Amino acid sequence: MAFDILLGTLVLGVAIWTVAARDTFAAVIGFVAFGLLVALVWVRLAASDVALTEAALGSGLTGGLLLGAGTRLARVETIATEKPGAILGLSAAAVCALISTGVALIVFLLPEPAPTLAPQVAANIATTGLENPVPAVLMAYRAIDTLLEVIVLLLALLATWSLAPDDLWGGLPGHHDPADLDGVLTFVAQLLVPVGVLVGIHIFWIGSVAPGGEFQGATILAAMWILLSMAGLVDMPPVNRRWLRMVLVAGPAVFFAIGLAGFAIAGGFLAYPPSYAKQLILTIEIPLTLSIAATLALLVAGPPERQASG
Amino acid sequence: MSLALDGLTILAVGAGAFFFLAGTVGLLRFPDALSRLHALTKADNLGLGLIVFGLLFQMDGLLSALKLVGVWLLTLLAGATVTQLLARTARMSGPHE
Amino acid sequence: MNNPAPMPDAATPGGFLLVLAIILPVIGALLALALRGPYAERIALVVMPAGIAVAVIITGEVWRTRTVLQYFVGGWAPPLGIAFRADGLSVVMMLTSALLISGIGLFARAQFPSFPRREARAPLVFWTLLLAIWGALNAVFIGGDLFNLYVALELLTFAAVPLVSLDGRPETIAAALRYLLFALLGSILYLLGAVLLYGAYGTLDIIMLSGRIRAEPVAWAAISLMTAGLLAKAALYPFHLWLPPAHAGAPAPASAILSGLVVKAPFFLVVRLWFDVMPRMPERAAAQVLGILGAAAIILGSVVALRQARLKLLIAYSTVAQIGYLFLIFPLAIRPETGHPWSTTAWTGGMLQAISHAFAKAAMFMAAGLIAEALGHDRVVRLAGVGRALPITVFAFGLGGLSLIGLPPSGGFIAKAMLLTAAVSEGQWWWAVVVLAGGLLAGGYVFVVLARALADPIEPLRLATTVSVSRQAVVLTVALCAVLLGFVPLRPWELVEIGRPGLAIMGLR
Amino acid sequence: MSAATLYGLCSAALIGLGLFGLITHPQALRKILAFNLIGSGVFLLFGVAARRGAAAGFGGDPVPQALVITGLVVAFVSTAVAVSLLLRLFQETGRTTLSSDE
Repeated sequence: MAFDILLGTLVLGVAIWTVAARDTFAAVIGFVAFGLLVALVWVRLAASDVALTEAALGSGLTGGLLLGAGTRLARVETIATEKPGAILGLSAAAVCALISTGVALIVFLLPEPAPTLAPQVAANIATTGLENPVPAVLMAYRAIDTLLEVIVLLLALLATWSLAPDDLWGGLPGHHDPADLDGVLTFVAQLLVPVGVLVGIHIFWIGSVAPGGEFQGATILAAMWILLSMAGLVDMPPVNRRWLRMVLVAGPAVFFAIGLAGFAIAGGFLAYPPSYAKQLILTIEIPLTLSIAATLALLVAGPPERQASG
Repeated sequence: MSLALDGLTILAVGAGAFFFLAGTVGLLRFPDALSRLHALTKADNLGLGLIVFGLLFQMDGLLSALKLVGVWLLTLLAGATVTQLLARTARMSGPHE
Repeated sequence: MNNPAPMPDAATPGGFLLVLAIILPVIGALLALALRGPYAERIALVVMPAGIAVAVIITGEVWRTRTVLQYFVGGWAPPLGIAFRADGLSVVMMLTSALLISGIGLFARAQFPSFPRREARAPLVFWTLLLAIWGALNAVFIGGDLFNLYVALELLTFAAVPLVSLDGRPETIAAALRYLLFALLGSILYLLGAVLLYGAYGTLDIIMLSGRIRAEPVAWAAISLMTAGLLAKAALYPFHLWLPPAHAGAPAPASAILSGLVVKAPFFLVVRLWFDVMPRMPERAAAQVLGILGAAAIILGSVVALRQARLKLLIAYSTVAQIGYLFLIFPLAIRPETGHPWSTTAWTGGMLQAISHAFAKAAMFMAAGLIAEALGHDRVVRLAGVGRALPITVFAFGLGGLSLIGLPPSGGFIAKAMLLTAAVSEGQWWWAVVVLAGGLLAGGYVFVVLARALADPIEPLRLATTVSVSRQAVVLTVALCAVLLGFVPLRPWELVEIGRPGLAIMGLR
Repeated sequence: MSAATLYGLCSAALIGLGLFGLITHPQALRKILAFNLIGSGVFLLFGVAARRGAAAGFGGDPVPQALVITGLVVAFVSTAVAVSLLLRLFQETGRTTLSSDE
């Protein structure tokens, strides 16, 4: 309990720093630290699957994205400090304090014992063939959420790409500095990426029995791709390449195909026959992990900014 | 036996925590970016090493112990890289701090 | 009247159609992205008739059985699984979306043409997102699970925002960013409410919640937060600031979708929350608040619209006003079983307003797009002569205007007449005053445009480009849909009450 | 007071804090950061609901935990799109705020 109080205080402290810091870049760094602390909170809340996701995606990839943006904006941001009016500030503070207090009171009013679906998840988990309950929820009971969410990812990527000027459509995202073969970044990319890919695949693979899964694994894979591209060892592909589009839609396409096959083999959309549910889920998850990884990496890379050469 | 192991753990983790503390104080107190980085990395690498060493006695299998060592090595690698990059940026942007 | 809506407790026959309604457009969008190049448009043109067919069949099924069509995805019943449900309200909105999206698609062909060998940015983005919006809208209209609805809303957001900045001008990028921030705030508030409901009642399924929810602080907090979030997305006053630059900055076909359909989705969910999640809870006072915001939107939106110099901004502000009418159904139709005999009239009126505004506003935005294309600008003061140059377009604009003002024959007339009737017979005459004032103001801004457009130009009008008759015909057809709605009989409409027997039983009939 | 309740209070504070930042900061990047703080607060509430519902041998109710994973992905995606829009706006106009209206 003492540890929880300490952790909670720390989380709040860093969050206040993130909001209050004068310098935008400092605020971004505060946010990355905040994400790591929140990942610890998830461990304390007995949600290791979420902790992994928070550390990889919520802190890691989001942090990288924001740091990149912060760097680009840094020069201007420190100058542009138009302060909000005192009246706006005070009334905003009042409204926000009210909402916080309200939510805090509600937390105390939540019923005891708490309602839970855990027993139902446990009772039905055998038919999914999985042992880890969280992927069972994501891939079986609420598979349609996951399917639509992957579509959200793709739409977001299209949204990012749509910001390219017309003549750069088909170009390459982001900057590219040729690799400095003696540079430290190149060295670390060469050393770390094989390990990282292994870890990513491992995290994805054990998802069915232990904390992990396609989103966590895909995030690590995406990070490795981004690292390679930052080190200049590989470049991002032009956005209109056929193979790239195929990789991007492969995951949802297989998801849809097996979902529709469910009409024939299991009596409904996204239904799996219990005898080989696990195999079907795995068949979906492998391309899905690749598609998610590619989408995440390209989202960080941003819209096309360079003409494809040749 | 287990009492002795626990003792070793406490000793090593305690020492590790001390180095972390020292590194953090250095980060806050030292005057410029390079010496801050110096204080931070020296202390943290050693601190983390000691903590990992101490926790090794609490592991119940070889695999878990190896994972722990793996964490240490990866952190060393990441720390060294980032420090190098930061130091280079600090040197290029000049001693304005 | 304990059970607000008798719900089948298993999937109904024909329930699989609901899956099709969502995945057909979504798969189309995926294919458009995968096949690249010119296929996006062709895929959209194939999906359109198929999507209309699915919507018509679902409507027929609901009408024939007079019950809610239901499907459990993956065979998992709530609370563990997710249900799709189509009631009368859902099918009306689905049908409207199918027809309108197809109309807008036909109109957009000239604006977003595909090139035989090359993939161009704007056409790919437009056609893919058109299909994605369609899938997202259907997911909102039939979603039975609050979290699944959150995902559907996000799907809608990411399909809608890029359309705003499609032509890449800096001011549209700013508008898109502002829209995105409002939409994200709305989603997160909605999600906050959803988690409170789950924490208190252990389910996210709308029907199960309606059975468990009680009038207590946690339910009130949850519903208020969710409503506030949805209002931010629906651009109800005072959350309307993002809408005009976003809707006016988008290319005309995109504006038509955004104003006609996309803002209706969060409104639809507010209706779901207030009438389906907590059918017995709402207090008159809370409903009055929504009504007051709606009234403020009507008056302010219309007044500001009157003062706009640019045609598309004028139409966008008029959307702010017309959204206001939708929220009048809350004070007029809430809690039918506690002595609200006229509620069924207000209910039908509100729904008619939603769909007739969709057609009318889409037609007006498309007409404005054609006018801007032809003239090279959309300044209201320099419209003189355009009535002669583009008679069909200006006529279509006028027909849309009829519906906004509430003149017969138009869907808007029936809608506003029913809201008036309900307000007067309820003794809540103040809403009637607002409806009438809003009609007068709308008459003002429509008249300003038409008077300019029909005036003789001082110097001969030179058109930047010619506009094909077929595109003008599409606009006219969409506007005529709004007019045709004016021929539905002026009485409560049974279709929109399916799944909501409280209305019919306690209503006048 | 249980740990879950404690973190529930923490979430409530995060939500208010983030909301405050979202309203008052003129810079869009700070608004995006603040939005992420609100998101974290809301997601932690899911975690609290999950922890309170620990049963059947699970340390927490798996359903809200799974919902958070979906939510985290959506939050990342939102951040990515917002950042791209902001960077593009900056490229075109040099502006990093939304406050001065056209």
